[in-house]
Amino acid sequence: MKRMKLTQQEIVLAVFTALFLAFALFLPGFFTAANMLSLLQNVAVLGILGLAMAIVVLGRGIDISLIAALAVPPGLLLQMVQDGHSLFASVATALLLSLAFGIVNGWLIAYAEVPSLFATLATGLFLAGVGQASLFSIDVVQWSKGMEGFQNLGQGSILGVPTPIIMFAISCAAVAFFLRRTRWGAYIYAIGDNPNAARVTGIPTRPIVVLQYVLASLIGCFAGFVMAASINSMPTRIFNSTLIYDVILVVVLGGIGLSGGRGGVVNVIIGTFLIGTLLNGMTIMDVPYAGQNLIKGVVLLLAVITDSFLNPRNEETAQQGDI
Amino acid sequence: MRETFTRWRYQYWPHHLLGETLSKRWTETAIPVIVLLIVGFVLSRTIDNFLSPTNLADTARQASEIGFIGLGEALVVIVGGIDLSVGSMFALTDFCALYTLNVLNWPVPAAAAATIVCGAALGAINGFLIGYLKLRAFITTLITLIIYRSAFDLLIQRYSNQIAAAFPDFPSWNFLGGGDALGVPSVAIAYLAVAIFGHLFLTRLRPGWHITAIGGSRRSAYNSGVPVRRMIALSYVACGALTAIGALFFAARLGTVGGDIGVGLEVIVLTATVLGGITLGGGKGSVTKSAVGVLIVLLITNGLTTMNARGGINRMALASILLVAAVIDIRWLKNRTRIISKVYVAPTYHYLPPPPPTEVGMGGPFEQNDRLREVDLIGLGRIEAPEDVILDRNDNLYAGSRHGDVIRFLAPDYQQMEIFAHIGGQPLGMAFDRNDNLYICIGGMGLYRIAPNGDVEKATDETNRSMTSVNDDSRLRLADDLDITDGGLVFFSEATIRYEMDEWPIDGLEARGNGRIICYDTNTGKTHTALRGLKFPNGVCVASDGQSILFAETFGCSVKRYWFEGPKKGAIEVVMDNLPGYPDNINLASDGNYWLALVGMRSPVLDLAWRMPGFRTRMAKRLPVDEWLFPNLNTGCVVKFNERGEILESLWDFKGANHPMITSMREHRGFLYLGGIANNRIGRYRLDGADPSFVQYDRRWGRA
Amino acid sequence: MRLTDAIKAGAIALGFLAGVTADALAEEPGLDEPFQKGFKEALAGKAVAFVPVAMNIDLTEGWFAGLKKELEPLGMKFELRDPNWNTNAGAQAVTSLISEKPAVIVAHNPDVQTYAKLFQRAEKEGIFIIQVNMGSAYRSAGLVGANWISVGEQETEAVVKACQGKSNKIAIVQGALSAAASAYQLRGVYNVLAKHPEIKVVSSQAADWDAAKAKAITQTVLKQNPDLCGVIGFWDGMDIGTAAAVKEAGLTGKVFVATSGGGEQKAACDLVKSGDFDLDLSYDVPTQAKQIAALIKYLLSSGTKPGDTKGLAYSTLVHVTKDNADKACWKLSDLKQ
Amino acid sequence: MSGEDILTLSRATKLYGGNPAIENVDFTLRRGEIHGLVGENGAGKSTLTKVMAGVVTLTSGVMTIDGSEASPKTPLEARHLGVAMVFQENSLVPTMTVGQNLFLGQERFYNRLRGVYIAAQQFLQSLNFDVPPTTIVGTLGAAKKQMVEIARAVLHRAKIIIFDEPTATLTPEEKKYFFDLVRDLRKRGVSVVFISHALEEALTLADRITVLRDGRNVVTDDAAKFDRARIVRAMVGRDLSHTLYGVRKTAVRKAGARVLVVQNLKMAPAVKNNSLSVFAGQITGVFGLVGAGRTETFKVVAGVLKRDFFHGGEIILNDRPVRFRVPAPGVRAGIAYITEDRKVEGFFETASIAWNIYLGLLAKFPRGRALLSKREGMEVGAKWTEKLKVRAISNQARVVELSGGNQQKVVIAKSLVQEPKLVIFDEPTRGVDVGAIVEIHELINRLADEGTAVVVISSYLPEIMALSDRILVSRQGKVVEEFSALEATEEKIMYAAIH
Repeated sequence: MKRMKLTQQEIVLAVFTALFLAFALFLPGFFTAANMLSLLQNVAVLGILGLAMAIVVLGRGIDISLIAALAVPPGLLLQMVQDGHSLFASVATALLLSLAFGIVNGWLIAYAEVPSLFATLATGLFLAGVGQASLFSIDVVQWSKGMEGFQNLGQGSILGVPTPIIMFAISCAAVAFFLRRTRWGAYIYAIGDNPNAARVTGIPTRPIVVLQYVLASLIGCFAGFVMAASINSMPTRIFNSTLIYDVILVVVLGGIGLSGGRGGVVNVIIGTFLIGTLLNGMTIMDVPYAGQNLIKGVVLLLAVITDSFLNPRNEETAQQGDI
Repeated sequence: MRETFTRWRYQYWPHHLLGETLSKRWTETAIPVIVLLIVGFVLSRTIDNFLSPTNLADTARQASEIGFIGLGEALVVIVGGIDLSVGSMFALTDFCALYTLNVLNWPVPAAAAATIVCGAALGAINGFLIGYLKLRAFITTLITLIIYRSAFDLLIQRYSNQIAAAFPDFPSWNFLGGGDALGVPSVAIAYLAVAIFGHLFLTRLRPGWHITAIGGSRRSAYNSGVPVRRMIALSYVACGALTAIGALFFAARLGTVGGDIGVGLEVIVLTATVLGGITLGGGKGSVTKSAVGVLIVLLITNGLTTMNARGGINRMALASILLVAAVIDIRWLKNRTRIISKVYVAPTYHYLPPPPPTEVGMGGPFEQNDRLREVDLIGLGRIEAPEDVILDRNDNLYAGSRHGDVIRFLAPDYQQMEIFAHIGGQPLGMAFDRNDNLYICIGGMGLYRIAPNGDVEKATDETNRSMTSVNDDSRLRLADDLDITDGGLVFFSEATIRYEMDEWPIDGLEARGNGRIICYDTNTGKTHTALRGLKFPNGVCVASDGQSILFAETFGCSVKRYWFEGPKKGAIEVVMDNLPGYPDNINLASDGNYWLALVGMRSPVLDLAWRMPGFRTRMAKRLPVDEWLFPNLNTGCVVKFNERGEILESLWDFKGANHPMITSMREHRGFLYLGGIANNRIGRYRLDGADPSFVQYDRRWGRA
Repeated sequence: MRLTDAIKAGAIALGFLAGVTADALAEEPGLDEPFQKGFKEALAGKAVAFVPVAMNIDLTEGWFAGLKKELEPLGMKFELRDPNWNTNAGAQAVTSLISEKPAVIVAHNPDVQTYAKLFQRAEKEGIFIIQVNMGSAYRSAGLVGANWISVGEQETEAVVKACQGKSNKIAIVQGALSAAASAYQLRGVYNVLAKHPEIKVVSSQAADWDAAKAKAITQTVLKQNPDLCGVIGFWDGMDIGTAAAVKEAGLTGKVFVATSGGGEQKAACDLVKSGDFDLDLSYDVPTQAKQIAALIKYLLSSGTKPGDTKGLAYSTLVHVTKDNADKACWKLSDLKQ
Repeated sequence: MSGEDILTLSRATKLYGGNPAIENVDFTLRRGEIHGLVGENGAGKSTLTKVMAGVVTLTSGVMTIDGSEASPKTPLEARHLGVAMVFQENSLVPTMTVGQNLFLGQERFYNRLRGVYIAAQQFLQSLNFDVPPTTIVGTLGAAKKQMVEIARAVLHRAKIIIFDEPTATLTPEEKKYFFDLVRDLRKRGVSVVFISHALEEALTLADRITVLRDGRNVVTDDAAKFDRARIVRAMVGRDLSHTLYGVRKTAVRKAGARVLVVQNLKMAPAVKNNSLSVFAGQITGVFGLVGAGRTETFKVVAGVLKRDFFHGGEIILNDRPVRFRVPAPGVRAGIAYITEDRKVEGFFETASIAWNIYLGLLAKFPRGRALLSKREGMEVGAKWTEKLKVRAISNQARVVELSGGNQQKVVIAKSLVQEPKLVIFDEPTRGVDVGAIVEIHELINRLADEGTAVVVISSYLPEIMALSDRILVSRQGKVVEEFSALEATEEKIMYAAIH
């Protein structure tokens, strides 16, 4: 009766622990305070994006447009400052753009009933296009004078802890509070658990869906601020990269099911740590980039396969369309 | 004036085609196709040589390459999954093609085969993980996307110089990359072939059915005995192989293993797939949808690039079109069935002059009387819905029942009743052939034959498909009445091809010529449609000359004659029109004339409504079916008429007390046997002065 | 044959000119230059198409603006086909250009192979191909661009020099592994390192032209090797991240950061000035644009046919350091005006 | 009719996650018999039949078919052994046509579509099932789907056919065809296992009956030796002290204020010009066959579905015309719709009992509850679980783990915590065990006594008769007849519902 039953979250945690121990034991220079901090710092932006994705995935959606939300509004901020606007006005404009973008996403998904994967694919493309066509003169928007103080979001440290880590921690705390302690968080879980029941119960499902995408967009924008501040520029071409896949991996691997309602901030943290540890360890070992990806992929695949062996799905329990 | 206009409008404008076209399943793809047409039109207007053969060929080349991948993705999405790794597979198989050709110097066929096998193998990994290990498709292919891509990166680091150094120059390789036949690029021909096969595969072949079933409902498919795991795995294998084919042509065209080959391809392909109308989640999709989606995406991106648009504008335009198309398409799919139900019923103009009088005291041949009040009742309460009745040479009485039985009442007193045969459907018209086989029109099924020993055999259930109709009219929906000629031709009527059997009254509301006369040749077993466009054809009877048939058009309120052979072959002649009621079955009378049943009397209200198609259209749209105005089928009568169309006498049960409704009658040895589709009895009426030895079959074919 | 034709034509023209000179001299002041009409005619109305990897980067915008400035006053049509980082779309753009037959295609290759076959076809069809910065496997009429081997060598030499007397530990931040520009630079780096066995490469990673990745890699390397003395970066757009990591570690000035790029004010000089980069090798985009334009003018007016000539014009590399950071760069905004 | 045994199960046990669904069941099926299988929900009927059909495999025990041991692992293997099953939860593919579904699993390699449709039509019509073969199954109503399902099992020419609740959605006419069909199958030597909720059906149709209780078989005997009382006793293990149904009402509650008026409501294709009224302090029963548009009408009232855009009719709540496009404003206006399908739109399965109820409260009274209070959640949960006698280890248990009756109580509590003025119960006791039915009925009566307007939608006539003060009969999308509970008889109601 009392069989060991591991959830995916615990499996990933186990893999993470095993990797971490192995690196700590066999890899000189890995388990040092400095390296631990740089490990975390390197995945902080990924982690923040993961939080944004988590909010959406918990409500049975997916947001492919996060990278555009990460790149374009902060890029606009940098560009505006470069063009001589005040920092405050620029931040406000960037946030407004981000807010509007979230509303459009949410409206398309909640009211026009376009599937989230497709809708965000298109809106992301649109936003990236807008940025490219009319906002930025070149796609790496450089830091400029007038941004003083803003780089503290991504550079420097507080009490020895680099700020990106602190930003990640703050985001985690805020999102966790929102999801677990506020009514809207409860609504999101309810919608993810059973959207029909949520609707019939009287939860305003469509506004809540819009809220999810607005939050995702704003958090994505925040991640963009941190990133821009951290590398002193906004390479908006990041939209072309496969970063979004890493974000989805962090979330899903951490144990937040794409079918919604299950998981929380802790899962994002676990997923982020796993990826961070892998990358950091391999960088120290000087594994080339392609090799890193190969190893990363294989480890992730093993984790997913292990999960399927420990928690098998059969035709009776498999949900329709749960891809 | 206005009425003339209405008549013309409803006569020549094919209102009914709208509903019929919409109910075709391919109209689900309407929105993407329209978008494609608009995009094509706009581009051909703005780009000078957009429609030039070379440009079209260039577009076709690229579209076909991506089209292959689109087909693979479509397959995977239809089976209920998703494949994000196509871009990486594309890169790897592209590498495989060029590596085998340029570095290993394999001959072209071997290299091509190796590439496809390589693609299938990569797909097989996905398939094994998702099908057999039951991993989730999204996350799995996301991971294999990363793995395959990094494998590709490692490989090109090692081999790209070697590959780049060689410029293979084989005619067959160049044909793959740039050749054409009659101006059509080789890759497009290959794509067309695969697409046509793919269409047949999905709609006709067993594996295609299985794939659709799994996508539609995994558990149902499993319960139906579909090998779910294997089919899922094979779909991914096919996706890999199709991707490899696309990559093969790409490799032949450009010969490159550049670092970003295939990056982001999965997004393009997925976009195209969803845009074409293949919904994520599975079960729905077609080859056309996939092709249309790919074409839209490609035309937009290439067209905008050609129009000097910068990347940003290009992206904005593409995204906007995708979103708009998706939003409209979603609305369309959601409301399509609702729209069909609103527009399918398409009433038409139908004018009848005021009917001849029937009331007592008005005189005329139709004057009501009570002669049928005296009928004997057979099988009262023991039989339901005997539409037609018939007697065999041994005087046994046969009738159909609503439950799909043919019931036999045994002579002489018709008290004993047995189920002669069970067929199903609704037995309607009946006729014996020379060998005492009973031919029966079964509503909903077609023409059946019952041997004297009670064995049931299907005669025909299918006629030729007419090329002009939108609905597939080869299936028999409502075979109604029949007669058999001396030469062994069975002529039977089919009342409507637009409605199923249980919806037949709607045809009366519509009053369009939806019916037809079909001929089944007992000698050859072949079936063909003899006449079409009839207003609910019903009774059929071979005329005295043996070269023509008489048939009744129920809602045309007329009886017509049709020559199927002889000097007047093919001619149609009106025998009687403007009947006061709706004619049903026609049968031979002992004096050489004919009996005709009128199943219900016309009412001025419906006569008027038939002249107001707009009114009936509104009614059909706004009121529930049971509140529509239908032809009333209640009290009727039997009339006797001759071939010149003169009414000789009429028999009524005016109050409808004893035998409320009459759909058929059969004269036999001095009696008239009456059937009625809403009755629970058969009537038997003694005819004064009729030939007491008259048996229809003896009269026509002599005693056996 | 061609030459004699030209000479003949020239002779006839000269004779004609001689005949009319007297009158001309009498009526119009100044001297009519004999070749300019032919030059004008050879160029006017001809189309030049530009296929970059993508617009919105300093390099392509610089080339585009520079070419536009040079070509349009001559009555040439200058078109842009922007594949926006999509190799397949780029190939399609080149393919459709071949059927549209412009006089010249100026192409910025995404890699060494993708366009190679198409270029071959294009030159056969009578279109000049000029390649920018990245050459493809096919040698076309002209290539204007940096010599990547040399870029790698010069950067490395600078770093080696800076490392003298220090730890001799260096890191290499490559571009994308599959990109030829990156691979060539790496060869250049190792050409120099072969001569300096004392130098130890502690990390050689590809950051995929991505600043964030470059930062992450550099950060980790610095944590492991705080005594690093130099970093060789392959592109300034990416090495902003490298520099940010160095800065954050508080090692600015202690770790020598060398990189290369198009020499735009914001992307190069400003960052050198601020100390983020110690050396930025610039291939000077406006000059490159001028060279391309000159090449186009030459090709079209010379009467040569595509495929007849194949030449290279490697750009002279400008060493942008603190000393010349005020004037070595160009401004995109100026070029665009 | 007894022939030799064709299928036997001995000591059959199936565990689901450690809990036995059936335990040591012995079962025999003879050739050419109709075997009725009855039992309460969760008694293990479905599991038992799924074992035979190869959908689930036994944890322990032996099954033989035709004397040789057999353990089909997939439905396909079972098919090869001659076993076909009609599933309770529909097992048709909604995206395919009727014809395709009919032949799915035994299609040829190449299927000529026209041929498939003609053959399908012949077959369906020969069973007198009026289902157009080219229709997409997803667009069919429940009854037609059931017909296709039945036809498919018969088409497979199996030796053993298992019907799981086949008649729930059929009209009496169609039931007659179905019974004829089953008897015809028996004549041809086919063995039929027949699960039914309606005991009368089992009694009239079956040759032998097996009663299951709590996953064990209680008794198997000839049908002739059973009567209703004996079956019920075997099912619940005791005599039901109070008969649930069949008590004639002697008095009805007086109608209070007119709470709801529906006028000419339309929602294609289910609801057609429907008009009705509901009064406070009274239970309005709405009877009709499945597909009569009852559920849809009230879903429109509650805002779960949208009425037709054009000429859609009017809804008047408390004398004010309203139109809810989503349920949220409906909930705020005091309407509670308690669904017939609690798995699909009833409860939140990952959340605890208390949390489910608390979510109901949050949805109705959001003001002042921006931050969640665990304590309030616990208190509300405790209060209502006690009030409705939800039986669970604790109110922190997850709802999926509860029995059907307790799940239903949680769903009801989730709505009642919203203090509604109009409560719509849609099939309130579907899939609920006998004990809980009584409690739910008491609860409904209490609600009406307290002055709430209550609507009970049911297709189970005795339930309607037992609960309602006023009975509306719905047919083909509209209310066609209204009875007072005092004058209504089962015959009258049934007649109105069919004709």
